[in-house]
Amino acid sequence: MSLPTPPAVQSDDGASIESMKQVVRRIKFESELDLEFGERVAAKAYGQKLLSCIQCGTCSATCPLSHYMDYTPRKIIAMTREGFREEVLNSLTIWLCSSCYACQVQCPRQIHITDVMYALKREAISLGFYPRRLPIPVLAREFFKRVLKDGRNTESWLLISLYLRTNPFRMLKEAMLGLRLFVRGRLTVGRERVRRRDQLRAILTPERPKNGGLVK
Amino acid sequence: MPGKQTNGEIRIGFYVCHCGHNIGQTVDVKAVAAYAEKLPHVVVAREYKYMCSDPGQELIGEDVRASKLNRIIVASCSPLLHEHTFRTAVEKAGLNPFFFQMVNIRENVSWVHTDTAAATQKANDLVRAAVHRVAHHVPLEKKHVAIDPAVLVVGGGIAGIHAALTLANAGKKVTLVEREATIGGHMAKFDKTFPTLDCAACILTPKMSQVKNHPNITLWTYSEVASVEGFVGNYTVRVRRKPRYINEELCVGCMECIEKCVYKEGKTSDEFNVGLSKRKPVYIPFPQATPQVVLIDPEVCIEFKSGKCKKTCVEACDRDAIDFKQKETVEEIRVGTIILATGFKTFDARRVPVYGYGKYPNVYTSLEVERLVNASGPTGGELILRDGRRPKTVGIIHCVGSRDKNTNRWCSRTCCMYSLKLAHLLKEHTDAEVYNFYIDIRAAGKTYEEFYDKLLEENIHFIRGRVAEVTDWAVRPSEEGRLVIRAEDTMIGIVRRVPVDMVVLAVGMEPQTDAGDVRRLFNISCSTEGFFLERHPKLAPVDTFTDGIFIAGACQGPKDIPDSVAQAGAAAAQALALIDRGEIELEPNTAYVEAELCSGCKTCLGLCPYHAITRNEELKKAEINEALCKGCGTCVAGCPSGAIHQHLFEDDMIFSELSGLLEPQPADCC
Amino acid sequence: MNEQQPQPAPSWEPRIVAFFCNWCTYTAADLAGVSRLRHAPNARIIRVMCSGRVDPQFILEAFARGADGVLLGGCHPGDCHYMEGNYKTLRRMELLKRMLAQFGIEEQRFRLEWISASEGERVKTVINEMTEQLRTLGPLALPRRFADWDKELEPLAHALASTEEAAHA
Amino acid sequence: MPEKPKVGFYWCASCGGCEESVVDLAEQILDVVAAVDIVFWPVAMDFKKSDVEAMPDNAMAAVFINGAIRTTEQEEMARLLRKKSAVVVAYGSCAHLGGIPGLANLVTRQEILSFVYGDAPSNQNAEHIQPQRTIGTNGAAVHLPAFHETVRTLDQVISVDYYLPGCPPTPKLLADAVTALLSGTLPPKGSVLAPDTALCDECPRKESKPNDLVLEAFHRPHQKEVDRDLCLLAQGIVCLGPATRSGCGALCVDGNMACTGCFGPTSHVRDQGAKILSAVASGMAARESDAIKVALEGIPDPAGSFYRYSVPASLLRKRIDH
Amino acid sequence: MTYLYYPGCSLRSTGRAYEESLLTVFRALEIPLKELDDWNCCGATSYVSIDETDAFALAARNLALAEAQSSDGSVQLIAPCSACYLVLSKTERYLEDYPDVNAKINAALDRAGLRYHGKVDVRHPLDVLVNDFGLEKIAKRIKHPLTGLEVACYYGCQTVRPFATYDHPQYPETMDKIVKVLGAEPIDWPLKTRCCGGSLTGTIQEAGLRLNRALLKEAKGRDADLVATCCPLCQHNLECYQPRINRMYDEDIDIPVAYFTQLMGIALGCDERELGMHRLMKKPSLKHIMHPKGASANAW
Repeated sequence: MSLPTPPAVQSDDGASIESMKQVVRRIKFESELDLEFGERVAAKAYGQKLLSCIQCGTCSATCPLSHYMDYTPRKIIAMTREGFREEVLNSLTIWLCSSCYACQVQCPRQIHITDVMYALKREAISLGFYPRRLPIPVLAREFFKRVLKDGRNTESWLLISLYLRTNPFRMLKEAMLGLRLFVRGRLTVGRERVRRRDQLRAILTPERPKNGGLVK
Repeated sequence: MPGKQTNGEIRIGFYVCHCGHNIGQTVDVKAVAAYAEKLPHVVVAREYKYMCSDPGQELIGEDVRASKLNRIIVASCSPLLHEHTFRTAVEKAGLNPFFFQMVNIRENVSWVHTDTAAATQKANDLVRAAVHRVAHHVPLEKKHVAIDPAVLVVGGGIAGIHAALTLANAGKKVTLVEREATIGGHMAKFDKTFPTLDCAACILTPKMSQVKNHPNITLWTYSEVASVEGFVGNYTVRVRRKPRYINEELCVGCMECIEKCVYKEGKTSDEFNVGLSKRKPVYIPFPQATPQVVLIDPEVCIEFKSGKCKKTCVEACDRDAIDFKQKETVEEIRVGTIILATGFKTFDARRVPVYGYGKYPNVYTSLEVERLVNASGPTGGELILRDGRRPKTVGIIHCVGSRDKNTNRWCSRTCCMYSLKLAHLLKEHTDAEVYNFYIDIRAAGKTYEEFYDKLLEENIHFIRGRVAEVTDWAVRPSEEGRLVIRAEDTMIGIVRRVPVDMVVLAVGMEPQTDAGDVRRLFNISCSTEGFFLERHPKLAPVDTFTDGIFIAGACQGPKDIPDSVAQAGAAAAQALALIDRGEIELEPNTAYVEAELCSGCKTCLGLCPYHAITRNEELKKAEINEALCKGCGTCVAGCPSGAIHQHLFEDDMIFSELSGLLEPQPADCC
Repeated sequence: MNEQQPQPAPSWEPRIVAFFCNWCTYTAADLAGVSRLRHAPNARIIRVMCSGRVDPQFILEAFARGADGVLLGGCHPGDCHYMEGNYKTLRRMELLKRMLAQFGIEEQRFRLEWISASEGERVKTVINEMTEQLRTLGPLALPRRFADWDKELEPLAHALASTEEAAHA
Repeated sequence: MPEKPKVGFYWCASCGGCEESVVDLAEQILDVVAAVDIVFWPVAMDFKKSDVEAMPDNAMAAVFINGAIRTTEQEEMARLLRKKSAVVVAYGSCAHLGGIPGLANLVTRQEILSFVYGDAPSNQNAEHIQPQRTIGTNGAAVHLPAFHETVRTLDQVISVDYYLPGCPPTPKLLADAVTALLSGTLPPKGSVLAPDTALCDECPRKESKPNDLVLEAFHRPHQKEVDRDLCLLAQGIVCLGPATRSGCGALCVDGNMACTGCFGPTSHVRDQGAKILSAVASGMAARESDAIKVALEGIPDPAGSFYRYSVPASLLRKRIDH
Repeated sequence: MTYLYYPGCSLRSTGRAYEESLLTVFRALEIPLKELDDWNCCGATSYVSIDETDAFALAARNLALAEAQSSDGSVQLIAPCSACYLVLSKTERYLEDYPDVNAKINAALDRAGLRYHGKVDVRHPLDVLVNDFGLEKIAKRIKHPLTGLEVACYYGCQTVRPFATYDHPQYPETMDKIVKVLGAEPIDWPLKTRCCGGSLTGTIQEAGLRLNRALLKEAKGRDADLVATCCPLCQHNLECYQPRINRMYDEDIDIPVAYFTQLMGIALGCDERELGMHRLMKKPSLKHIMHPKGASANAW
């Protein structure tokens, strides 16, 4: 797994001003691209609509988080379409997407942007492509395990295991809040479980496919 | 039945067309010809590059003479395109034109398939069907109908006006029907026109008065078409003329009555100023309205509501033109051709709530701004916002209700240019900072790009990014009390918040709300978007699928003024062509009854929408008036004893087409 | 019962007979052509002036002659070029569908579609869909079935024939 | 005196009504007997198959065969009689169109056997014994004719020269046919020996049918009080008259019964059921699919109603089984 | 008709007050609710980031159960939590729209002896209360109008986007209508559907807190007395992080955040405890309403 190449495009929030000081190569060779990437993602994200993007930027402007993203959603679509696979899968953008669907309902081409982001997240996870110690994929994983096990998710346990795996110090930070929730009976300690867990085990795919299928 | 008349032994001539590469590249034309040659009764089978060309047609003639052919089949494009061409060729060759059958292997085969084997197979099947069918063809008499030279033009916008004048100047009698109280349409509301910036009124009003005064034009405003009957050349149209409560002949438009109305102030929102001003119950749409006749709005006039008005207007009128008793009348006219120029409606900006129209007073539609900057507009051309302020910053949002699958997916073609125009006018009027938020600038017309240049040099801001929202949500002091436009500046790749005092929504063009009803009224088709559908997107842009009915202007699709005028001219020319030909040929595909088989069961009587079928009471059998029959064949399919037939679509023709089509092939034998 | 399913010949392709009305659906098919909307080559169009001309006999005949499916296309209700024709079609075909079911003909084999002159895309979709459905249904192949049904007549026919020969010998 | 022309009568899958109709000639039958020599009529007199086999080919001037063909025995006799007779007349709806027995083509042979010898409520056959082709009883073997999968019209088995329609044909039609036969004034072969217009032509209620009839709903005869004078379709009762050949004198309508189509279609119609379906449906009032469906509830068994006598003769012939 | 009720995980922990108040209100309005037996987690937004098929299958199990547990032709399944509502309705929609998804998922269900026939209607309480039950009927039962109370109705994202059909995805009004009926004053603000960051507050907290700050500031700026929510996560984010937001961006935000069902309960005169008011970090200043001195309408 090659390490991410430096972004070919400057990010919006000027976060990498530092990098301006040294000379960065700003050229992309077709040979570096994965030209089918776009179509493969489109296929995973319901319909070829992604390909009909006209780069109007509504998604970026609608997105409540775009100003924290290294690439605006519009750029992610453009780069996906054009095959900038590594930049896309390494981007923070896909992780910052909180699935609020604001972009999707306003997209003039009705692109399932949120589904695109999910498809990219899956791909990144299955390839271990995401930034180290980034808690989001870990949260996803923990959540996933828990549900696989109990069929339900007990938030307290979820958060605890999340912090343990990402940033134990956060635990202390959150302890106070945890306590306040606890006294109000909003943090349950008992585990909620589904009776017919056998059904769940039957339904869910036995072993995780290693590869989301977007990469050849 | 005449069906059995085969004029001797059946000798079929078959011709398959390459249509350049259009057919040849997908269908193995040679193979088709070879295949046809082996079919029963086929005497000659040829392939040719362009059958519709003169030599192609002559080919038929030569063979008919040389090989005594008495049936002709051409496999080429759609019969809707060239059936008439080839029938004429067959006729020239000395055969009855209806001893002809056409096979569509272009639109139905080569253009929609890729696999040559499959396409050729399909072509062969269709050819076989035609060979079986044509054997049952019989000679028929052509039907001709005369064209009434009078023309009806529906819609008094710039397109309707231009079409009416063109025809009238050619000496034809024209009736122009307009729904509103004045002609002029949208153009009359505009201030200036792009890219020349000459004032709309200055170029439009002369044409309006020409219409009013033209001896060949009958102008019926405040009127609507109620019903249309008949067919090409012979339409009977009923027009509903709504009461103005003013005698149109007497009124000279002095407007004294308006002056003297008991209402000192207007209280009703003024349609012409798109609600930006108020009018009185008695009013005239705008100063140069044509005809120069006032009208009374019974919804708000006290006399109509209570009957207790002082009627100061009546006193004021020295010509006794006011008539509260006036009733709606229905006039009937006969015309040969009809031109529809019913125009468009602007997109309702409320459908995109994120842009805050109807919520924030300083959000305007482009049409409102046209009135706002217009010297004869509600503010006398002074740019004063609803809240009384004058804008220092203006944001123009493009593509509102255009290029958006959530509202209208099409490009309205005019918004870019009028937005540029408004940007220029707004800067001119207020010296404000003007921002354009666009997706793409479409300045494809003659000298349009130059206009765009001019605007860039005027230092108007162009931000390439579709606006996500307009809010009064301030996150910086600089945004307090203003409207904030949020969009990504896609060229720079960063999201921007632009606070402005005024937002202009460049609303797109939509089909009229009642386009569907109008379409049914005139029996034409609409595209999926709801605009009237032309017969052919390139070759018949103003014809419809109903002979004698033409379309012009924005009712066919978004269009600017030059294009509308051009199309109106074209429509007029099409009508003239028909009128001057004097008559038109109709398909002789009418239905007829084989009397000895008819049991008089009456099943058919109720099936005919044209009342062409009657019952002969002494024979107690059905009879069809072929003059009234339009040839749909519903009665034929409905006749339970097979006593009704249809020329060109006889049962045995279709049965034989089926038998040919489905004849067992080596491929699918058991 | 012992009638075995006619096995599709290796080269088997569904055959669809499509009756299209001149004003809407046939025009739509032309539009599909002009717009180069590629689709399955399995439909054979027969043009009629109005869907109302389509006699239920035509549909039965099409099946009897070996069509695997029949598609009938007309103008949308209210848009008929002849004002009312498609309403008559709708009534006839609703009744015909019920009857076809009694004869064991799957409903996907007969389809009534309203396709306006502007809906070239729809022509493509409908023909593709129907082709696929028929592919999964397999051949209807009535002519072959008729032949199979008549196999039970062969023994006596042959017997008779042979006695004839015997007589002549 | 010259030898009288020989004629025969035979029945296949039929109810015997056709034979009755011959007897219904009443005293006229004496004229027939006087004019012709009946050499084969198993129902009435003792004839054997061997008698026919013994005849030279075309020995008979005409044979009147009624009933559809369902068994090998019927098939065999039909073929035999075809050989021995110059003219074959398909006599009655069953021979002509398949008739009531033809309705069996809407179910499979197996369904019939399982019901009749098994599931039928009245049935006393616990071990579901079904008829066999050959049964051995004390040494001797009895052979039964085979029961075909498909019911056929006569002309689906042998070539037929003329058709006498009806369930049963009226004595008048038979008399006319015989007269024509004797006087050698028969129409071209393949003809149906009855008028070529639909029943409405001779229907007493013809004029009572409104010119602009709209069918709001359909009723079956038992569901309503039927007016004796008003056109039955006008009363919402499905009457096949408009799609059925005339010649019966509108007997059923006289008996206040709707025509059920036993005379079959006129010569220009290939499929009687499809045609009456088309006629009836197009006259309906309903415009929307749902309303139409509701109205059609009134015709619960379209195939049975429109093909009462003609399933085997219809374009589809038989229910397809998958 | 009986509604099936799908609580979802959050309503059993952080969102308990939501469940308590919801059930109480439905009881007060006599709308029968039956909890979906043996429901499982909907998969929320994280699950689909790992495996989409599993995510759909997981949600589909609930739909299949609902179908099996209901006698009516169309099954009305109420999901109060935004995430659950979204995931369930999304699954429902995709099973309908995409045959391939449908095939895969039903195959998965089949392994557990389940099947889904597409009969379930996933409903949000807002939708049910306004469009099924009706505002008039609610109005009739109001005992203590919340007169003068200025409420910022906050819908969050997933109750109205993108599959909800009962209201506009950017400018919904259903909750505002209810609040009006309760006698309170819904303030008009542009952020009612702007995302609260969801789980970001637990992961990339900076981003999450900024979003909540914007929302709370705006609500406060428009003089709202409290924020009403219809989602456990929104409620949690908006309420619990106020101190931290104040610390980090030195603001002084101190605004109660309650579930709209709690407000309804109060107006309907339900018991404070049964509405889980005690679980809120900061109680709305409604004491005089909650302990009516006589049930006079304007007890202020």
